[in-house]
Amino acid sequence: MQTQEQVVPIRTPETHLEGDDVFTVIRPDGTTDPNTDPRLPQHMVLDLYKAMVRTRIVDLQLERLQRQGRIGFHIGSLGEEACIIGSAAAMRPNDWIFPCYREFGALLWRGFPLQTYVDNMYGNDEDPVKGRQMPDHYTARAYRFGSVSSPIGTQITQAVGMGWAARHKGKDEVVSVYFGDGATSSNEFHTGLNFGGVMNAPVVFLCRNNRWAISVPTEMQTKAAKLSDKAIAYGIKGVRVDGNDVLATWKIVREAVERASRGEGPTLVEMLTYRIGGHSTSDDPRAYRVQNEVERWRGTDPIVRLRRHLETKNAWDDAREEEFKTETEAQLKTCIGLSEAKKKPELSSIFTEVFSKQPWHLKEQQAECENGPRAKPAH
Amino acid sequence: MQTQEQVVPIRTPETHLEGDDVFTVIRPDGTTDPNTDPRLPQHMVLDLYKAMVRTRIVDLQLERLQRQGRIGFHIGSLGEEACIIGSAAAMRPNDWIFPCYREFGALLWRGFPLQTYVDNMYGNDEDPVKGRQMPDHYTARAYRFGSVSSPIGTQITQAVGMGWAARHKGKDEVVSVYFGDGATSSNEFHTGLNFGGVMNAPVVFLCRNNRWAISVPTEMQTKAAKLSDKAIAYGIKGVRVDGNDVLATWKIVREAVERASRGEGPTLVEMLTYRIGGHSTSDDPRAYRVQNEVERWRGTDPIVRLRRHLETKNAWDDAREEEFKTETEAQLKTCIGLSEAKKKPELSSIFTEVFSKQPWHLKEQQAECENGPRAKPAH
Amino acid sequence: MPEMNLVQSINSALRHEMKANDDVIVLGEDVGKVGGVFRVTKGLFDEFGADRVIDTPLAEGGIIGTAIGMALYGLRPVPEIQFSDFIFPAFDQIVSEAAKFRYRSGGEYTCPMVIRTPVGGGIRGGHYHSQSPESLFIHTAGLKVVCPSNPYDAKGLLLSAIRDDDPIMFFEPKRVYRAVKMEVPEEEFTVPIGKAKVVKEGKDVTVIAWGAMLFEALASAQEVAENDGVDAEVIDLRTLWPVDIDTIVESVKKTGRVVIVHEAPKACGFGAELLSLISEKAFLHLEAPPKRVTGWDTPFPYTLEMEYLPLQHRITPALIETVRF
Amino acid sequence: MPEMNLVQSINSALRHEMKANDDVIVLGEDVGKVGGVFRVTKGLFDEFGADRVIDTPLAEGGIIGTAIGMALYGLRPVPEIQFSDFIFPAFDQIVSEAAKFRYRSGGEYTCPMVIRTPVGGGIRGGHYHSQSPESLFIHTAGLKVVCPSNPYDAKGLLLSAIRDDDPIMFFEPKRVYRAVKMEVPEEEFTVPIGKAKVVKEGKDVTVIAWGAMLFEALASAQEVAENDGVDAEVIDLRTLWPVDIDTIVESVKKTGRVVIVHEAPKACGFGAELLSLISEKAFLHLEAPPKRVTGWDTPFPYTLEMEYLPLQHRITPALIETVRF
Ligand SMILES: Cc1ncc(C[n+]2csc(CCOP(=O)(O)OP(=O)(O)O)c2C)c(N)n1
Ligand SMILES: Cc1ncc(C[n+]2csc(CCOP(=O)(O)OP(=O)(O)O)c2C)c(N)n1
Ligand SMILES: [Mg+2]
Ligand SMILES: [Mg+2]
Repeated sequence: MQTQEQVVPIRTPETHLEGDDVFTVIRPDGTTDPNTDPRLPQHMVLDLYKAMVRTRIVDLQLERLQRQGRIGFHIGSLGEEACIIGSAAAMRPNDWIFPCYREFGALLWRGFPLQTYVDNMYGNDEDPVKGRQMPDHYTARAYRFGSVSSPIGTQITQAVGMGWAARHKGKDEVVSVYFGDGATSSNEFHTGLNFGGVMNAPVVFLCRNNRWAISVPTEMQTKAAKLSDKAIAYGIKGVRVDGNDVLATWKIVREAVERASRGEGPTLVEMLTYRIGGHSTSDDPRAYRVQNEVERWRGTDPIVRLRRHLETKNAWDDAREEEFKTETEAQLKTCIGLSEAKKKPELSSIFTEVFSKQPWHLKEQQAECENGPRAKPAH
Repeated sequence: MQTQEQVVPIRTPETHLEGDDVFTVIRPDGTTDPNTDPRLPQHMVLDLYKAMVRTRIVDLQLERLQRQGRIGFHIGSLGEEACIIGSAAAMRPNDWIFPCYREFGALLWRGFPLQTYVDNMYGNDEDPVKGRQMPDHYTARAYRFGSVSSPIGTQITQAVGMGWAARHKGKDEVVSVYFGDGATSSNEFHTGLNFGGVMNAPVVFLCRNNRWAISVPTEMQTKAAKLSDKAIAYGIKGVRVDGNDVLATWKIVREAVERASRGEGPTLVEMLTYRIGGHSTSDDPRAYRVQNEVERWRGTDPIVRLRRHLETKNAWDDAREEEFKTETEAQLKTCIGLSEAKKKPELSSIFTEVFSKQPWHLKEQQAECENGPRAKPAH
Repeated sequence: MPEMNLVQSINSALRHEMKANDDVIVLGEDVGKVGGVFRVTKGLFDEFGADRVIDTPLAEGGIIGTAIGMALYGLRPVPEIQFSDFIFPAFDQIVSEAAKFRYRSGGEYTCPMVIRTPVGGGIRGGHYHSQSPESLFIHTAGLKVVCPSNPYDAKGLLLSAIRDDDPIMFFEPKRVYRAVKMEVPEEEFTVPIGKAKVVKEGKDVTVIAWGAMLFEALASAQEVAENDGVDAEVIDLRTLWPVDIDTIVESVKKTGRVVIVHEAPKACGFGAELLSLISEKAFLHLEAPPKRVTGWDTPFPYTLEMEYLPLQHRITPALIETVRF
Repeated sequence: MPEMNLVQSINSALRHEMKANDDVIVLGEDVGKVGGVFRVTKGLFDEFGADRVIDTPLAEGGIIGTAIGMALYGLRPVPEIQFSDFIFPAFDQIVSEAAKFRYRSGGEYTCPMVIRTPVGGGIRGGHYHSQSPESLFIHTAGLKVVCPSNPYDAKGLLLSAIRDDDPIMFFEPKRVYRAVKMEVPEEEFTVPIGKAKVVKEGKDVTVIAWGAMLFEALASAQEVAENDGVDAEVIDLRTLWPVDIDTIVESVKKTGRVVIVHEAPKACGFGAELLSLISEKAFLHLEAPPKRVTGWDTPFPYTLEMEYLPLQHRITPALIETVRF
């Protein structure tokens, strides 16, 4: 297989975004390419920007909480904010979003309360999933948002089934589904895209190619030149977009949504981005990648890039940034305080909702647990 | 999904073999295209022909035996003889063949005794796999031939691992692996081709596209225009060959073997052919496909085609055909007679070779079985 | 009342429920035009069309994964896995996803679906067309597991299963498919999930079985009644999980002796769980060690399959031994 | 002798065997440069190179499928599955292929390989980083299943496993990875597969455990010794299958009472098989019903995981109850 040198390629933003098949809107100087600019109203571009900044604020704060031992885990999106927010924003209100695990930004974009998200991070008794899952494993059906699962790829075929079901019921609802570059190797990527093609399901496959699957770079994940080419194997459309360009991402994903909505089938969208942070709070990427590479990618920071664009329009400045940050941080702090004060879920939550009605053996086990001694409060 | 009309497309040989990307050697009149002809020595072409005819004779006879209730099952290769024999012949003596389940022709080509194959069909006590598996589930390590498994696709990743292992040990041994068009939807197709590409394994992926996976036509298996295009998703070479043309198949597969041997990685070979018979003796294809389609494909019979070619060279005639058939049929009849006279495997064969050494619980179970009453001879 | 075999009664249940409920979708390999390799879905394609009876590509993970998506949306998919031996490519979707969706989503998403699949041996299928993997699914919290032994129960249980709000593994004993015929109402009726049936009352020993082995258990019960004056009680579990513990415990308390029969290998088979539950709940009533008569702990052999299966010739001596203990 | 934790002793075994035998190949997700997410393969990539320590694409079926191919050829692959919760995409390769290869090929092809994978809870992993799927593999004929509880046994068992000619599931209790340190020889030594260890002798009740729960069982044994004068015998199974039946039966014949502890859900867990074997082999010696203290029959919860696990607080009352029965 690969030699050691190949394991840590220096992949620069330039070498990876060149080639005219990568769709881009925002130019280095902050102006936009008039041929590709989706011309979103300015208030909406501002909303996208704020959502990206908020995502970053939340990420940084949660990482701190984890280091302080106040939460158990966080899986962040540093550097991937544009592709997450841009794609989520391109989905129409009635469309569905099936998450991978790195898209809390999309969840909040959909209007999910920050407080509830933080409750999920703490797994307390107001966490909608009752502290049953790890942090960042949220569910939000009311927001037409799926349920995070750890096993890689499983959501992909599910999204196809749901999209098919919606169309079967005569609804104009498109389903988007997120996954990483690593997930393109999974069984369910193959099956999901193949079924999506054959069933002509209204689905948008959103691949966040952040160049790493924990310690494995995309070059070792597949020998394919471009992940978007994998669409050919399924007879569906494949496109590549600069995932650090929120306007480009929005436009490409919206087009895919519209195609799906018109009954023209699924699209695989490869969103080129970069995982600036570790894989999660459990990971230290210095063990496998050179800082050099990371620094070069910092230069393409999607937030800096969008801000430059906003500045060309005089739509944003330091004062507004400061105000927005202060406000958001305060809000988050309040949420954290409240979440920390909440209780653990009830003991009974272990035993309910395994089935629609609790069967005899779980009744017995619940009674045994509740009437037995408590575990030491260890952790 | 598909409407009913789409379910039974009339796929003619012509519409499916046109396009200059399908590699062909033998022309309709029996002459060969001098640009593509591999120029095999005549004795070898004759060997290929005889192997194909023998395969057909065996197939027809086994189907008869099954209808008479003398064997339990057969899965035949009617119409697919050229792609099976041509590809097997293209493998060098030290190369390995991993079968799907429809390639007993390849097994016999490798020199596996017909008698032993028939013993496997009967699952008697001289069946090398001791009657443990269904008919047509043979194993032949001494012939560098794998072990047939029913679950679709599992052999594909295994072939990659074996090819990698051979190269790791410094051996020039290429591994070919057969599977059907249906198997391209399997997890293991995806994983096998992806790992094959990334590991740069010396493997030839042999896809028998016989247009049907039991009752599901290739058009419903995937929306991809060509199965060979699926290679793009893995960054490996993909080629299409007229699988009813034994010389074309030989040439394309031999080239793939040579590439693999030179360290240039795997090739996906799509061999276009047609399943003239039912899926197996358990299947009645009249329930899902029109006879029309089958008849048109009979017109491309690979044996008729090769014979026409041999006739252009005056290398074969009715007399020789008659003699060869009579001889082969007699031989087969003898084998069948001998196989039928053999005993069932020993009771102990149920309990041995589960592990390298028999553990206590299987010792106990074997004793319990051997000392207990026998089952009624039912079946 | 018409006579039906198992294939026909399951077909009848599917047809009824598809007519009654537009949300019921059948999908799987070869379930469409040809009606499944065992013809269980025969005619449904013609009646309900390609959008309700979907011939899928060859990928069990895709069948179950897309069925889960349909169920999440609100449909009632009834996916078919062609043989339960081929369920493993879908194992991740079943055990990691379908089984856990309600729990992990705090009840927001549910996965009502019935995974139909032929199970068991005795049809000359060898390793890969004969296995009985039920215990793997019983071990997975969040799944119900059903296995009817006869056409009547099959129809009633399948109708209950499709209307149930949980994911259900529905194992169809393929050796019974065409072997048993009985009167089955044309119209709808249900057999409750979670209820076993005492098919023969007796006082000397309890025999627990399901699926194709039920008939072997009954044959043995008759044999020991005739030859040895032993009065065996035979329970057809019908639902394997959650198991009808009351019926089992009541019977064992009466007989004090029990023989459990199943085709799957012994080690960690469902027999182990049944034996353990009985030991936990009726220890002081046991007059003999409960016995398991099962498939051997080996892969499923082809030629000698009748020596592998726990048929009458092996159940009968187990009954005698248990009674004489 | 150096002190090692479990991570270090497994690493030491791998390093030793890779040095001794060129045919030993490590492969898996992130096993290379970074040395695995738990750092168990740390340093092996630098020492043996990318051809012996292979970072694979993200596909467990591919890891096991290619490992099988390597094993068929004659190598000794030691694939790693990052968490045993993620083994299911490879389930088909393990249960349909690796487990059956020797048998179905009449002994022509064998699959010697050791599938290493972290198992169990107590590390705040929730549903998908905590499960204990051992019983699924015990039910599958053709697999051996090993689960060491401590660094010494882990090294000795892993060396035995790599030299064994059968496919072996090697479960590493991740809660123990860095929690236990002990003296482990630098050089090679083996602990035999198939042999349990009586880690504390006693006469009143037998406790059977393995992996991380062994320490909970020991703590309970000590607690009941001090508080209740109960003398418990504690058995560390080490090899789960084929289980060391002699050691178990001998102990139960002595104590007449038994408590089985495991993290996996109860229904069809390995506890059921152990209980059944004991009932079958030592029925007349049992003075109380064997008890199972296990994970509940639910998915594995996150916040309340300590209430889910069968820890000391649940084992102790079970011991008392069993002894006082
Ligand atoms: C089936 C499965 N195998 C392994 C893992 C462990 N794991 C979690 S995330 C991850 C890498 C995923 O990489 P990618 O798909 O690129 O997504 P990213 O984390 O970069 O967003 C791995 C191997 C898992 N969760 N599921
Ligand atoms: C995992 C799995 N699912 C289903 C089956 C049942 N089955 C056996 S052959 C077959 C069709 C295979 O079609 P294809 O791959 O095109 O090969 P062909 O039979 O045409 O040679 C199916 C669905 C199986 N053997 N394994
Ligand atoms: Mg990634
Ligand atoms: Mg085919």
